[in-house]
Amino acid sequence: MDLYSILTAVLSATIIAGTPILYASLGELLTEKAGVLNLGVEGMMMIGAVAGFLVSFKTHDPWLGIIAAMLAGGCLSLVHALMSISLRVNQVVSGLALTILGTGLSAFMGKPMIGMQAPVTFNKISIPVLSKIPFIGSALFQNDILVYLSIILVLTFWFLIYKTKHGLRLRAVGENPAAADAVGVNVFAFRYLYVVIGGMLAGLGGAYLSLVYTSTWLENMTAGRGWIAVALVIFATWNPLRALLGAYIFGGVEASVFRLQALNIVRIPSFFLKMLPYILTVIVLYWATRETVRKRIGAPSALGLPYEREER
Amino acid sequence: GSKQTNSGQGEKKEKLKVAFVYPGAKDDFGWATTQENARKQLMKEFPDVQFTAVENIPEGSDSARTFTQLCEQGYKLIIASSFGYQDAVHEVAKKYPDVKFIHCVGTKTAPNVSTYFGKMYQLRYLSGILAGKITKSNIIGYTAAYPVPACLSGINAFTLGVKSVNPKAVVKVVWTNTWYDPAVEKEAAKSLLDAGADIISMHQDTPQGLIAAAERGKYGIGYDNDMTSFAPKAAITSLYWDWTKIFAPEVQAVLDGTWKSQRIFKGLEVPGFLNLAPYGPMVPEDAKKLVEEKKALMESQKWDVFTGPIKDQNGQIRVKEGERLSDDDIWGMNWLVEGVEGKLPQ
Amino acid sequence: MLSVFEKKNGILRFEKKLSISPLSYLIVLIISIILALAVGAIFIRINSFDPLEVYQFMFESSFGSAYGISETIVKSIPLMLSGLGVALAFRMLLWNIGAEGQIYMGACAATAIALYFPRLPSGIMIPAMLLAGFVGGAIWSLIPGIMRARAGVNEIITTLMLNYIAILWVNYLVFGPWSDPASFNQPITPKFPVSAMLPTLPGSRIHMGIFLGLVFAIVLYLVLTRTRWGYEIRVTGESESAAKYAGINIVRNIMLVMLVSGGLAGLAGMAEVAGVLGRLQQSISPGYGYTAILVAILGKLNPLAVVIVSFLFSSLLVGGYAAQTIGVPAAIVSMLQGAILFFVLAGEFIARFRLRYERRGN
Amino acid sequence: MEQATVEMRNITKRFPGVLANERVNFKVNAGEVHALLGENGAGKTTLMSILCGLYRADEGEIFIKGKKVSFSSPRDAINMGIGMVHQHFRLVRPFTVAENILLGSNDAGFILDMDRVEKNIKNFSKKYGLKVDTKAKVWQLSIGEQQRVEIIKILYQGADILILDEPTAVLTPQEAEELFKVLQQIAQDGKAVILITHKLNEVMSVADRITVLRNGKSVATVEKEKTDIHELTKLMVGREMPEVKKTEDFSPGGVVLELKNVNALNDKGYPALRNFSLSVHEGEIVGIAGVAGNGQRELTEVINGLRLTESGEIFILGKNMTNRPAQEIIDAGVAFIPEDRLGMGLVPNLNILDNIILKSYRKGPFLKGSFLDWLSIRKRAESLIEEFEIKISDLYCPVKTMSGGHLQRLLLSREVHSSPKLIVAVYPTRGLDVSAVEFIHHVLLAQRAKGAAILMISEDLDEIFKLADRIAVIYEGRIMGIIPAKDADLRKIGLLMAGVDRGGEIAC
Ligand SMILES: Nc1ncnc2c1ncn2[C@@H]1O[C@H](COP(=O)(O)OP(=O)(O)OP(=O)(O)O)[C@@H](O)[C@H]1O
Ligand SMILES: Nc1ncnc2c1ncn2[C@@H]1O[C@H](COP(=O)(O)OP(=O)(O)OP(=O)(O)O)[C@@H](O)[C@H]1O
Ligand SMILES: [Mg+2]
Ligand SMILES: [Mg+2]
Repeated sequence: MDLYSILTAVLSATIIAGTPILYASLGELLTEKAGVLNLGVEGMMMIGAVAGFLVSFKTHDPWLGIIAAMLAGGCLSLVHALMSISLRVNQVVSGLALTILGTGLSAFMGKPMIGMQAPVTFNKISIPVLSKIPFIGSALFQNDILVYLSIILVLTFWFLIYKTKHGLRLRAVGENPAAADAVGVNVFAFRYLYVVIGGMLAGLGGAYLSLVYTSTWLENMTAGRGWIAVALVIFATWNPLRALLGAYIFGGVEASVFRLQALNIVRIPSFFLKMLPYILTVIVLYWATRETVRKRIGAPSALGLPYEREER
Repeated sequence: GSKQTNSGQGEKKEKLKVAFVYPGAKDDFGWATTQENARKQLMKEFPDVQFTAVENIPEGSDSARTFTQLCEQGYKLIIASSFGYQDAVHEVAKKYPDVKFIHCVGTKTAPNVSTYFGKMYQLRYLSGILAGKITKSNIIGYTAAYPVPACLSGINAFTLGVKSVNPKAVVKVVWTNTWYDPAVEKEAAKSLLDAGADIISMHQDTPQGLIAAAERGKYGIGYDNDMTSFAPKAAITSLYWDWTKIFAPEVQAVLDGTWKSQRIFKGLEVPGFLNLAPYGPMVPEDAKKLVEEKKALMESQKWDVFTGPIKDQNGQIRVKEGERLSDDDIWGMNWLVEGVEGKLPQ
Repeated sequence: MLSVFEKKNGILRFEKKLSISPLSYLIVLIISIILALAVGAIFIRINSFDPLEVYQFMFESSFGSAYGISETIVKSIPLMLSGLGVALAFRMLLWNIGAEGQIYMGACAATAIALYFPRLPSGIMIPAMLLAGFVGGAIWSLIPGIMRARAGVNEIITTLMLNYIAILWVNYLVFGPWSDPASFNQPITPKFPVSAMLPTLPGSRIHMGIFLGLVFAIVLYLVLTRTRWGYEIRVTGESESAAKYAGINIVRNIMLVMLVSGGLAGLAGMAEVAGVLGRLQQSISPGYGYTAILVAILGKLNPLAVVIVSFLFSSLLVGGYAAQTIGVPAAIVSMLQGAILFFVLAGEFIARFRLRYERRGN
Repeated sequence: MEQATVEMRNITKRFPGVLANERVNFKVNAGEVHALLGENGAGKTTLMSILCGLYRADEGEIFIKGKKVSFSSPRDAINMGIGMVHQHFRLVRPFTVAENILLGSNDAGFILDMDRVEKNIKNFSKKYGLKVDTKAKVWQLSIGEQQRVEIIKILYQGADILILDEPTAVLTPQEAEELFKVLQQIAQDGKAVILITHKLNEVMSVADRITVLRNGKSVATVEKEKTDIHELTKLMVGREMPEVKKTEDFSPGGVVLELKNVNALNDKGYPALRNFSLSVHEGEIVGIAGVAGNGQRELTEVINGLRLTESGEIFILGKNMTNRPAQEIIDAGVAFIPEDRLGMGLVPNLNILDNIILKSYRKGPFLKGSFLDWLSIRKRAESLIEEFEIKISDLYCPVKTMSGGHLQRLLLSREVHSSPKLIVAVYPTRGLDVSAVEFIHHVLLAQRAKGAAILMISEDLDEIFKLADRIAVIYEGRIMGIIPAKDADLRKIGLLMAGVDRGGEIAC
């Protein structure tokens, strides 16, 4: 097999592997833009994976599955919103609790689904003309609709955040909620909204894993992708476009792990190859932190801090 | 269920209780499911015996406690379906000498501990013949969980089967380091397809390899259960177990009071234990015939897969001309035959 | 402030207190457990079991017999040790959620001693393994610690990523270089020599690790409340700017605290392999490191409370596994854990309010 | 009689443990500048926060132009034409001026059209003479400029009731005067302007009417023409103001603190101190005057080892202490009363015992081996509480529950107890009431008498004039001039604070 087709195959696998991380990462990014840190991404992805699978298994309609996954992720994130925004619980603690809860709940709900095969899935859609572009065409423009949707969402949210008044307000809520509040922006509504949107996207990312990526459900099937998504937000310096790049980098690594084995390119034990995404996360995080420190690009200033009007 | 004689007589005698213990979910459509199917069948065959399944018992310190609790609850036969239970099984077995244990692929037995596995490698060899005949690219992919003897003997037998009909073909192995992870298994299979494989064989618990092959219009061979329904067009066949054939005599022996500790390592000679699912349409007639021939040889135990000469990956002779590998050597196999592409961790 | 309802001569209102007392926290904890059990009951019902029966069975298996209690204690050891480590780090707002990986690395380092120096007498072997376990876990937490202290890298993510790496590393060892030749590539190391096993209480599996846990809990409690260093940790955890102002070396303390935190988790791993398993194998911890986070939080980061909470949690786990023998899904237990935590978090908030009756017209 | 634009009736507001407003009545008419006068903690900010929808009153009613209203959020108040410039500006620092202004307005549709908005803003700022660079990021602006942005912001929202909370605290006297002109012009436009302050001379120069709050209650509303400073003081304090003591002549000893050409960066990485040189002698108080944000914070941090210098040298008692760790500087006998007493100087969630040893836990009488001796710490705490008259309900409850004045006493007591050689005091009396201020001044003067060198940073020129032996003016991180207190006058200092040097040129 020639290098050319191997590379196209890797590229295509990269996008598939990167998509669930992209959804989750975009969701967390939006949540953090509003000043809330939600470390429960892993849990929300799991609950999304199981809910999506369950519903599409029962209804034979993948779209209903997607909607269910988003609802499930959204509901779980609502718990976090309640905890962190209204009850002003430490957000790290609440997020960790969410992951634990999501893991348990998904395992419970998914019990009867273990080993089942999703009856339906999303078909690949070739975009005319574009999919004929050599090399990248088949990888980029011959995908299922959720891949396109993820890219559309990235662009949409990028536009929303940086080019609209709504986005201006969102950023203000994350940077300085007191300032936003004083000019009549409803800080609580924004925070609730974006925590829930973040949860819905994480749920969607989870559903992509169970419905499209594998068409099955398995306990703990997210395998740390939720945490990688959280790390990616830092790498992305809170910019959706860079999150896209980051997610595909990770997709690429994931896609390469077995291909390096299969092609006998590197002769290191498979256990070490499997460590790659995690090692890369640490390295990327280290690099991104230094970069953001050097360039003084920070997290939204109010990230992780609860807001209360009558607090001094 | 024709042979149960004991159960009716002694009213005073307690009902026999048998427990199956699994490290993961019992209905995982993989290894545990093969045991579960047997359990369900046994329930029909032995209506007076209680068969319980206990799932999600980690292989660490929790297993010993679970076994103890089962002993305390009056279970007299415990089927420990994972190698990782070995220490716990032996620890608890010592304390409860009247409880019988049957432990999967264990490396040692005790007066009340048997070990069990089957000669699945025989079917692997047969499916290797099919693959060798069908492949066009002469690259055959094999996803395997861990480099444990069960996997290694399977890979080796498969490769020998392939080579017996197609010396030019190679078998590429990818280690997934998991028994059960759909995403990983699919990714592994895809990477083999990308590397030019046109058939995927697997030693894994999910049908993902088969499904990945089907998506690319290539072929695959299922394992553990009859997985052909997941990809009817792509499935060459599926190699599956029927553990009822092995466990039923054990249960009966306990009822009869004739149970003996032993290493249970049976193959095609036990009718119905190891099975090939119906062939897919791509299987050529001559291959079918060849398979039947070899199968008959193994059923009659006249011939077995690991009959020399066999070289390992380094070209060293492992089995001399005319010799046959002992069950012990197969049970503990830790090398790969010539023609396998892929490495063992050192 | 909310006025609830008004009467002729006064008003009843919710008032916010600034902090909550240990007693009201205890009440919150108990109510939360009850509420969580109630939620769990719904799910048990859905699975068509009788919740009361299941709970009773769980309770009996963990407390109902000497064996049950001893097993509960055995299981509380890793939770206690790693929970103490987590609590220490959280005290300084270092979110070390990598106890799981640190457990694996501690176990791995201790195993190295037992495998490479099998002939050491137990008087040297055990201390050497303890030290190795501590160092193994400590190195694993020090990596994120240094990255956090020197470059401000988010330790939540790095510690977590190192969990996955540690587990794969142990996998590599038990399948590869350390695999027991007698077990044909099965993923276990050879059995430890007897000299490498922690002594146990006669007739039970309770091993020396429990004393380790208790001693460290007391030491840690004294360190935090009585010593200079403990004072520095408390100040830094409460206010980094005040710590800087007081001339506290934060960078050094971050590394030190992470080191000890991981070291304690490493000891938990050591205690598992040398106290219970007798060898290193693939899955030495079914998530102790994650449960330890809950234990630390519910123990309000107080070392003495961690001891109690780890015992309670371990009984929940033991009961949970026992429940599986009667067919109740394992997931119930992790759900109960999550639910308890949420109820406590919410309860703490609610406990901060009190009803007060206020007379009108001063 | 004409309808009052704003009328607040019987407003009551409680905070945990505090009755901030008690049956307050307050009325403002259109076209007037109305001063809200009161001591620190009198409840002025609370009252206005209720008016602008930020806080909710526990009891009472609000009428706007005769209509009864009830605000559940600032949005509601904005819709009624109420806008407030808060004491701590509420601006999003990484945003541009235009973005900040746009944030609250209903102007512009869904998609941002910054060009158009910027044009609108420019028209607006021309009308009121409030010059701003719309494209500049807020963090790049001086405090005075930020205030202008705040004012434009609320005008842009269409407010016709403007509230300004202590706007002059951050301005030079000259800037304050300019601001007053703008405010008067706004009032002439028919809008109502409410000015919160506790500075009497300001009230007399700009207000039309004055409402005085004391202890959360409204004590009187008077017309400026019919009152004088004396009466207002009495209304505000409830008693006669004490006479300001003049400092006795001093005979400075050796140099304790010396800074030579120090350069340092701020958090954003821009120069905050530029070739800063200054020395403070034994028994001398040097006051640093300047508008907040001109490098004061960086100066104190550099001296106390909390920020690295880029270049230059710092000597303490003749020893080079440049870029030494904070610990060594503490050990050298430097006491530091930081600006943020609860955030930096004290640990809010720890108790008084823990806080007492913050600087001395490392050695000395409190340490036995490596164990802390809580008994002697307790004794020390009790003696300090007595000596400094610190009010605290319980030795073991967190210090965050103490009032501002007593927090400052606690902090000060700890810092001076070690007989420091040098005291760096930042805004030592900010937010405190008269008696607390007096007490703290007394302590500082006593330390001076004992031979301590004191570097005092204050935004209150009166305080500086009262205490300092020499006054140094800081502007954009440079010393504009150092003047012996007896030669200083308000106008001169004001000009220096604005960056106008003696030659009349703008320093850059
Ligand atoms: N958010 C709050 N929480 C608790 N107490 C508060 C809060 N805001 C104000 N207070 C208390 O209410 C009282 C009135 O405070 P307020 O800020 O209104 O006074 P002020 O007149 O504006 O004083 P200053 O001149 O210092 O600004 C004070 O005792 C203060 O401590
Ligand atoms: N954030 C807060 N939460 C709860 N109670 C507070 C808070 N701030 C202040 N208090 C309480 O309110 C009372 C008044 O506090 P404040 O800081 O306004 O004092 P003050 O009136 O300014 O007095 P001082 O003259 O000491 O400055 C104090 O007794 C304090 O315990
Ligand atoms: Mg005050
Ligand atoms: Mg105020």
